[in-house]
Amino acid sequence: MSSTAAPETPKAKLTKADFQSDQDVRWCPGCGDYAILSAAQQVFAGLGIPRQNFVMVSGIGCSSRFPYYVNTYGFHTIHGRAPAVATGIKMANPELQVWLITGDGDALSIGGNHLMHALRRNVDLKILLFNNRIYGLTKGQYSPTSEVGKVTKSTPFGSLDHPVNPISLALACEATFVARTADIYQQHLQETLKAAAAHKGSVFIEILQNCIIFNDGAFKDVTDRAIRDDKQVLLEHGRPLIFGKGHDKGLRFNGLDVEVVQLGKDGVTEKDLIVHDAYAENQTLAYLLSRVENPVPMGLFRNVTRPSFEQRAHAQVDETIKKYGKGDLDKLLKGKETWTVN
Amino acid sequence: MSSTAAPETPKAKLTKADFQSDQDVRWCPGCGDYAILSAAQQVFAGLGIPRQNFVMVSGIGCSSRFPYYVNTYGFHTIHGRAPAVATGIKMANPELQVWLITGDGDALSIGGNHLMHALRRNVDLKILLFNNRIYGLTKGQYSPTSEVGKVTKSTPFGSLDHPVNPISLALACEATFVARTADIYQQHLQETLKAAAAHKGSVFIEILQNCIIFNDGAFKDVTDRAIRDDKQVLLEHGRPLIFGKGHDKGLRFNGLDVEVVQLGKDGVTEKDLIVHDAYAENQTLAYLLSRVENPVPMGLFRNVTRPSFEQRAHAQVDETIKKYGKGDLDKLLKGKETWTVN
Amino acid sequence: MTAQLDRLSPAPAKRQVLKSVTVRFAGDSGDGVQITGGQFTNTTAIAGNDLATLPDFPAEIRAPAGTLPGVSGFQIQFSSADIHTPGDQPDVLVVFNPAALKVHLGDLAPNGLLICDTSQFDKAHLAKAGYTANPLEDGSLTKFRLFPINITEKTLAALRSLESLSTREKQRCKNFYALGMAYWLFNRPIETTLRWIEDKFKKEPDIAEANVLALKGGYAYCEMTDTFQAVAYEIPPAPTSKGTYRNLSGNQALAMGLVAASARSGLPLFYGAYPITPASDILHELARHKNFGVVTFQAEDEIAAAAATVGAAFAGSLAVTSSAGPGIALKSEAVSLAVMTELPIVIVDVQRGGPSTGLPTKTEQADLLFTLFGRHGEAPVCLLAPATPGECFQYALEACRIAVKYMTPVYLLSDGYLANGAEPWRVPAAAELPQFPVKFETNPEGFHPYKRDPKTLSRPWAIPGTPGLEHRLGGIEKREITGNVSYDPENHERMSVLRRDKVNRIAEEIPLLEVEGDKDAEILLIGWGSTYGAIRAGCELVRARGVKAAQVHLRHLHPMPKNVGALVKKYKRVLCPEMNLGQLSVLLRAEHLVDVISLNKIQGQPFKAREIAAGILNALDGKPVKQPGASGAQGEDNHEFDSGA
Amino acid sequence: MTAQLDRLSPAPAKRQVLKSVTVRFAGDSGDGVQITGGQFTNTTAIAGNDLATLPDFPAEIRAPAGTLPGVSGFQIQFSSADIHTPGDQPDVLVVFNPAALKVHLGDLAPNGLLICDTSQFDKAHLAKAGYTANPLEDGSLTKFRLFPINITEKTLAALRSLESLSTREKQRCKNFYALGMAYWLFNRPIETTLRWIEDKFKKEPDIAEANVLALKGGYAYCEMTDTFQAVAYEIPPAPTSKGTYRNLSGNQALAMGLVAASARSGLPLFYGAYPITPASDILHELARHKNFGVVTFQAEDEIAAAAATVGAAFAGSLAVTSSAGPGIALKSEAVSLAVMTELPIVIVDVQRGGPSTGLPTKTEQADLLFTLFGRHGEAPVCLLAPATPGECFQYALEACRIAVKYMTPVYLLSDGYLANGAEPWRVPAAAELPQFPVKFETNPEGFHPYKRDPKTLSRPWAIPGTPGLEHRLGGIEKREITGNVSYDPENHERMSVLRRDKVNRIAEEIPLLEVEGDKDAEILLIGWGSTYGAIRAGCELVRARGVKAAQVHLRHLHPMPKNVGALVKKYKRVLCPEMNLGQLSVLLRAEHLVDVISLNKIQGQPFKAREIAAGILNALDGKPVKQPGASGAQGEDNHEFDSGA
Ligand SMILES: Cc1ncc(C[n+]2csc(CCOP(=O)(O)OP(=O)(O)O)c2C)c(N)n1
Ligand SMILES: Cc1ncc(C[n+]2csc(CCOP(=O)(O)OP(=O)(O)O)c2C)c(N)n1
Ligand code: SF4
Ligand code: SF4
Ligand SMILES: [Mg+2]
Ligand SMILES: [Mg+2]
Repeated sequence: MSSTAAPETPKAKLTKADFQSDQDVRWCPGCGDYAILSAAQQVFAGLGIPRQNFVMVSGIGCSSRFPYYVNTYGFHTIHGRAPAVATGIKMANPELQVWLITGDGDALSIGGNHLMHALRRNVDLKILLFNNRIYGLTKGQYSPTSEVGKVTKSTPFGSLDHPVNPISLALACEATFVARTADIYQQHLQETLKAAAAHKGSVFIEILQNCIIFNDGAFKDVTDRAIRDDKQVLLEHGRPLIFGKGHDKGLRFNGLDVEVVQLGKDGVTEKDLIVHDAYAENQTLAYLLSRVENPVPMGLFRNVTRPSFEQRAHAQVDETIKKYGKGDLDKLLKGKETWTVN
Repeated sequence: MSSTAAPETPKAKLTKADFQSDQDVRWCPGCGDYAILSAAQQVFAGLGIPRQNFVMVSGIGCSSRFPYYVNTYGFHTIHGRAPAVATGIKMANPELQVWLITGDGDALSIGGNHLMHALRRNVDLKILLFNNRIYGLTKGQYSPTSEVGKVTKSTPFGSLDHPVNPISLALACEATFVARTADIYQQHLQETLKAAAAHKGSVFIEILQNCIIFNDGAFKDVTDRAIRDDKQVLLEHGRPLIFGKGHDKGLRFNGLDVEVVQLGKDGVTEKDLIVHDAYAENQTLAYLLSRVENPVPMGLFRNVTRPSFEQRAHAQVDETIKKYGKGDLDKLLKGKETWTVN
Repeated sequence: MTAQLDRLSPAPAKRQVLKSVTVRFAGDSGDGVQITGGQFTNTTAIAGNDLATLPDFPAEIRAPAGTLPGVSGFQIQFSSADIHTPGDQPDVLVVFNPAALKVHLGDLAPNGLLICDTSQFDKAHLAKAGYTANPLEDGSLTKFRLFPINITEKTLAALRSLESLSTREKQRCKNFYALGMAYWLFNRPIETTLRWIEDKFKKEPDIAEANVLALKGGYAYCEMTDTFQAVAYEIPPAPTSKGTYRNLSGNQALAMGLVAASARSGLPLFYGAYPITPASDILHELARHKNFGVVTFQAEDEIAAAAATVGAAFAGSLAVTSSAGPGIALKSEAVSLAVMTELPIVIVDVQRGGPSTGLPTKTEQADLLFTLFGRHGEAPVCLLAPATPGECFQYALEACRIAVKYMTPVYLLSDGYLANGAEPWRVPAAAELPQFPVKFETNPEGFHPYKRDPKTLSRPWAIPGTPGLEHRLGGIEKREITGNVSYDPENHERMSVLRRDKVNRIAEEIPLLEVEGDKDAEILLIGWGSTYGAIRAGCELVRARGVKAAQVHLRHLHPMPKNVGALVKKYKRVLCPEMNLGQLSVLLRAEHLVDVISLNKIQGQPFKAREIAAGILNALDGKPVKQPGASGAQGEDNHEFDSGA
Repeated sequence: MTAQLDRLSPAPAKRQVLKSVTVRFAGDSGDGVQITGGQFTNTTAIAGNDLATLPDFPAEIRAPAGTLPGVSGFQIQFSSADIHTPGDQPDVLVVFNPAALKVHLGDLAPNGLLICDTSQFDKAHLAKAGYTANPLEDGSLTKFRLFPINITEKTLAALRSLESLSTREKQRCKNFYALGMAYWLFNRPIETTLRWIEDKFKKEPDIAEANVLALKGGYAYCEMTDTFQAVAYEIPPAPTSKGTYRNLSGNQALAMGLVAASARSGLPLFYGAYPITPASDILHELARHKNFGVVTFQAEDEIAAAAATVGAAFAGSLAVTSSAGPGIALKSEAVSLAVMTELPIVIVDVQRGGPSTGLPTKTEQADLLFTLFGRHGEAPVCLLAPATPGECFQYALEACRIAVKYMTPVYLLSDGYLANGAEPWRVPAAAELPQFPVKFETNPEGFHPYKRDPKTLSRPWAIPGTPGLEHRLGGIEKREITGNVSYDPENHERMSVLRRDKVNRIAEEIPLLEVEGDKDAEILLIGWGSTYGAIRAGCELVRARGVKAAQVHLRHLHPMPKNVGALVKKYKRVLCPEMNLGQLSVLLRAEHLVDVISLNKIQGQPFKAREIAAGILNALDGKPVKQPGASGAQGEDNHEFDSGA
């Protein structure tokens, strides 16, 4: 309702360079954040949305420096509160494309509650969680996604907390779009971001991101070129869950468990495999897959539609105006009972 | 380590009255909280734990007045932060029996993040969430468990937020003990509290509770005597999921969905039904059941063991002492490099 | 000024004319006392009296029936002259049970009128209230004019014809029976309440009828009963300036002020809040006005409410958040972000008793230094405080105006007393209200997010969606003009000073303080917020004794009007009454090096006029002013003011 | 006092003896500058000099290599006499790249020693630093004694024999090469660093060897190169009192102070925190000392950290939490709960540049009024602030002692400068430290949770697990003695006053302020926190000009020592230097009505001695003291102090 965006037609064709700001990028050389930034800028250029309608919102952390590097509107807010700030922005002006960049500490430690509520409300925010399983900016303490026993500055004898699974959590928070990708998968990353842009409602994407300084190789058991085909499985709607270097392995139900099977062995064929359904209203399959750790599922866990929060909020304003007429300030000031002194 | 509890043997037999404090109970007449208080006092008396080792911790809300009425140690803290305060208490003295009383607003709105982290850490707290799907103490605003479209003081045109499912959320937070019961089920309530007391680690119990003033009858579609048998199903480990007035209905898998079937009809027998497994490491069944809304599952969704947080923390202290010897203050003060002036 | 009923000789036929009277209703929280009080207030307002009210209710929804903590009270003073407080002590007390008598009797004026519903003066209820004997019978009430009446029974009698209702439902109408009695005593028309009942119970015609019958029953009972002829009063309307009036509480006024600010600025209102006593009603009120384009957001907590408000401000809304103590504490970090990013937000703090959960339903003024200084780093903000319920409207508007003009957070300090207290309010025409249309920056030519207006030092408000003005804000120190991240030492100092000076510039346009009271006063009283009325009434009390006192009242607490210094230096004595342990006085003393004397009360209750008056006399005598427990210096409350003074 | 090297005539054979010298290392954040500085400091400390250090690093982990924001610096002053600051300006500057030269050259003393690693003075790097010409060649450095040396190349040469390492790994040893050079210049032994390398790189013997070779290489290079004979110095040990010494940073000291407090009170230490610069290192340090029974808890956020700390206090731990600005803001509500429940907690605030995210790695003192007043309601707390890194130990202990004795929250205000700055510290024997064994309440006889000790006004600490003392605490106002929930007006006032008075009682036992400096001074300087050294050095500077100045320094900020009032009233002028916009001065002015003059600096950097000295002279001249931007009153920094003064 309050969009002041001039209804200009966007520049014939925006390029990636249009989305690069004049600020020097200040991440460590080799940090996975660079690749994500680059993918996002590439995708933004292709969306056909005018630059001025983008807003990058972030909390605090290495990852949260992101907005400075994107030549759109941006807000580097405070630690953990980006979902709340972004909700305010989106409610104030539903026409904006609001992207939220956050880290595993920012989103899941201090900001867990705001994340939960943004997701369940289905505010139309595209949330990118850069999961490096460590606190980067504060120089290496364990995070809520760090594995038990993690030795860090704050846990010299190993951490004790059971990690949280961001995908399971997002699903339990009733998120409508849930996906996982990784910094080094440029193409998949870009596809995922494109799908995110197309989704109306909360988007939650966990991006596995390497922190070369404080947690180097956190995902190498999954994403290293040499092994990745055997260590991960791509989730694509309507496709059977096949993986492996030779496309020879698959996932099959075993009751409510999932088991890895060898295609061709013991008569197992593609037809025995789980066929992914990202559009199912019932989120059990997505949740079940979120619990699978070997192979690690990558891709789209869930994608369903539900009216977005800011849409509903403004619809409510519109309906009220329709029903009661546009507010009349004089009438409001008078209220129901008055008396007059002459 | 710092338990100062005198190692007395507990009084031969404590009674419910021993757990009643001298404070007048200040809930509205007819509030569901009375029944829960009574059940808890009854159960506490039977646990064989000395009264002084109990600590009731709560946040703010009608439900959170609970500690004042229990004649043990108690702490009525601040809104939403009870899980954090309780974690501090339990870490300081692992021998205490810490019970946490909270409401749907206290636990899931302002306190959602602390709840999440207490659960994933598996701090040995017995968390009782009084879910009345409303803010009672502040006189009736909608809560995170209120249904969409709820008309309340703060939402005269209906609420917009998709509610959160406390059981799904607790499971996604890696909780080790998850159950649901209701204020009016004295016996089941007491059994559930007893099981909770026996569990070492985080306990999460959602208690459906009627707020007679601001949300009367919120659960009558489920718990009313006339219909309850057909509207809910009891989860018991190792037992098939049968329900219905005539014990004639059951739950059966339909792929990853759950469907209600009529026993005896179309050849359906008990053997076709889901057999509940609360002890499974894999939480998919529990999660799937948490999504079922008709009938509403009551009882124990999940009960597994994992070392509790405070146990691990103190074990780490003990191991360090074993390995490096008890800390020597003089040595610490000196550090590695010193020089001496004579 | 309060009146003492005992001064009036009884005269059965004709009503006694009084200048003003203070009435208090009290009963169990379930007895509908607040409704009774509210109705009496509306009717009295419409009758044209000046009035002020003081609701006082427990923090529990419903504490155990019949107990002392469960007692709910409502006091109103109304008058044919200007009044400023809800009255120091009731002249009339209406109680529905022994607990209410116990709690409130001590306040009743000597020879005051005491109407007791006797229905609960049985053993069990007396015991619950801590009575060992029945005070109605043990002669302990002879100082008062007691009317023991079984109101509950009489209510049932009046409703005998209604068969569809249970006895319990009928008993619940007793408050309207009592209200009817009160209307007769003070010769008020019952029509306003009849209309209200009709509207309120539209969907429950049985209940509506019952309440109507009860109301009329109570009225008729007094009319027909001889004993009441002696206590039939008349309080003529107060002469007020022309205009249309309504009755208004502070929270209502504040909510309307925000809607008005939205209309007069042309900005949509975004209101982000989390429920908390005594601020929730503002959210409730605003949520009803969505047809004014108001977007309300009940956030998951106060941090989210404040953060969303900052976001909405960035995106171009008139962005407001509110809470009380515990929630205001949680907003601090987000407000600090608004300071750094220089975004306009208004933070409403409806102060209540603290610290911690404190006294949630009671009033206090102890958040002044907290809101002024309660952020890390040098984080200057603007602070405003209305002095009366009606002013909550005006200063809500003003807070919004300043916020958007100076691109700064503004705290608006209300309190529990203003929030729930009501007074007659002259309804302004919308067109009379200040207008401040906001122009967002749109010109990319030479645009820099931190280039300032040389006069206000304000930076441009350039909102997302505007082509060519893309820029990034954030909480890290910003470089002057460009707004880029900067760790440069001199830049940090410059920006710190600019942020301070910008807020100080507001002083250039705020009205100078006007002195009320005696020109040649020996003493100046300086206050802020809801103490205004009590201070004014206190000054009037001492004036009646020949003491010359003057008063100034701060609505702008930071920055302050420019003449504060000159004023506090001008008078021999300066006395600063506050419902805290001395906070404004810290600011005045530090800034002006004047020995401002504190007069403190921190009881969850507003000052009484006589307490102010006593403070004035003590200060003038050079005696220690009563300050709670200031060890050694415990001033005596050695000046007696009875309510007839 | 800083020395100017140019005053010394070169003497090739024998080392010139200097009283004190200031050295600064600067390079890219990846260049290991902080390690170099730390090693140089340790070695220097062990050599027996007095010293003070100032690390200065960027907020980013690693800003883009070669850029200005990526520059990291480390300054140390060391001396054969007592010194109090890390030096106003470096006499020796060692830079590793053009950006470091650009950032730091302006500070170098005239004719100072400038050692440049030339390896990165190529076009690309020069451009990154904003140089259009090469300063090594354009004659712009003639004011200094320039030593352009390709340190990187020489390092590679020194490591030629090591085949297992890559060129890049070898290049990373250049900081040790430079350190070796510095050791030679000031005649320091290299053994301490050799030991450190051994220990640090236990698991990477290749790296250890490389660093050793580099260190020795740098040392040998100077020894064998003629040009350096002219700049060979000797700074004899400082005469200090007997004892064993170590080098210590404020954060280390603070952590050790907490462990010591645990040992000396007999209470287990619970430390709940959430990482934040510059406080995290305290958590890191404490997490290593679990064998002292320390339980550390990295919470999900600062609210949880504070709340858990309150819980741990309830359960009988010595309970401490810490953070910096943004996190301290979040703790406010939980601290308020501790005020109401009168539980002992210590809140460590390592202050940094604000507001909002501000300048995370820079120092500031702007949280004084924030921590004193930053809670809703009247919520009194105790405030302490150490003045030097070493005092962080002592006041950590003292904070714990006061907290448990008075059952009150205590804020301990450190800052970024104290936290990371280091100084020699005389190691006390554990047995010398104050002991304060805590006795929990155990006697049910007459027990009431809010029955107070008449002397301290403290309530009993009765912890869960104790039979017979079961009781309930909470944030709602408590009834005196019983601690039951109470909404009683008078009780609230009594409790508010008791809470205030209890904290004020602490003043009964804190030491009076002692005046340092001239007995018959014309001016008194009053400061707090980390400005101590600069104020002292500033006083010495003016004293050298014949000005009589005295100094007092507050470690107890609330309550203050009892003689503060008498002292500030005694001197003709009182000057209050603070790294904020004037906060202590607000308190002093309000309390004592004395016209305290503020001297402010808010640049994320500590005061220089000369800035204090200039302030003193201006104040005495009656000229406006330089205050950042105080419009109109912008005092001139019109007194020049060169470092030789
Ligand atoms: C209120 C508050 N608490 C703590 C901090 C310090 N802090 C900044 S970023 C961060 C964690 C960063 O971790 P993550 O979110 O995983 O981001 P990363 O740096 O790994 O990208 C912390 C603890 C802060 N800035 N504000
Ligand atoms: C920081 C803070 N914010 C808000 C409040 C006001 N408040 C008290 S209880 C409550 C919600 C209570 O709802 P719930 O947790 O569901 O408990 P119930 O009363 O329904 O048992 C709120 C908003 C508060 N006391 N403190
Ligand atoms: S510390 Fe880690 S996450 Fe941060 S910029 Fe460096 S590599 Fe990236
Ligand atoms: S308001 Fe509701 S929840 Fe609160 S005490 Fe009354 S009935 Fe119970
Ligand atoms: Mg991270
Ligand atoms: Mg509730």
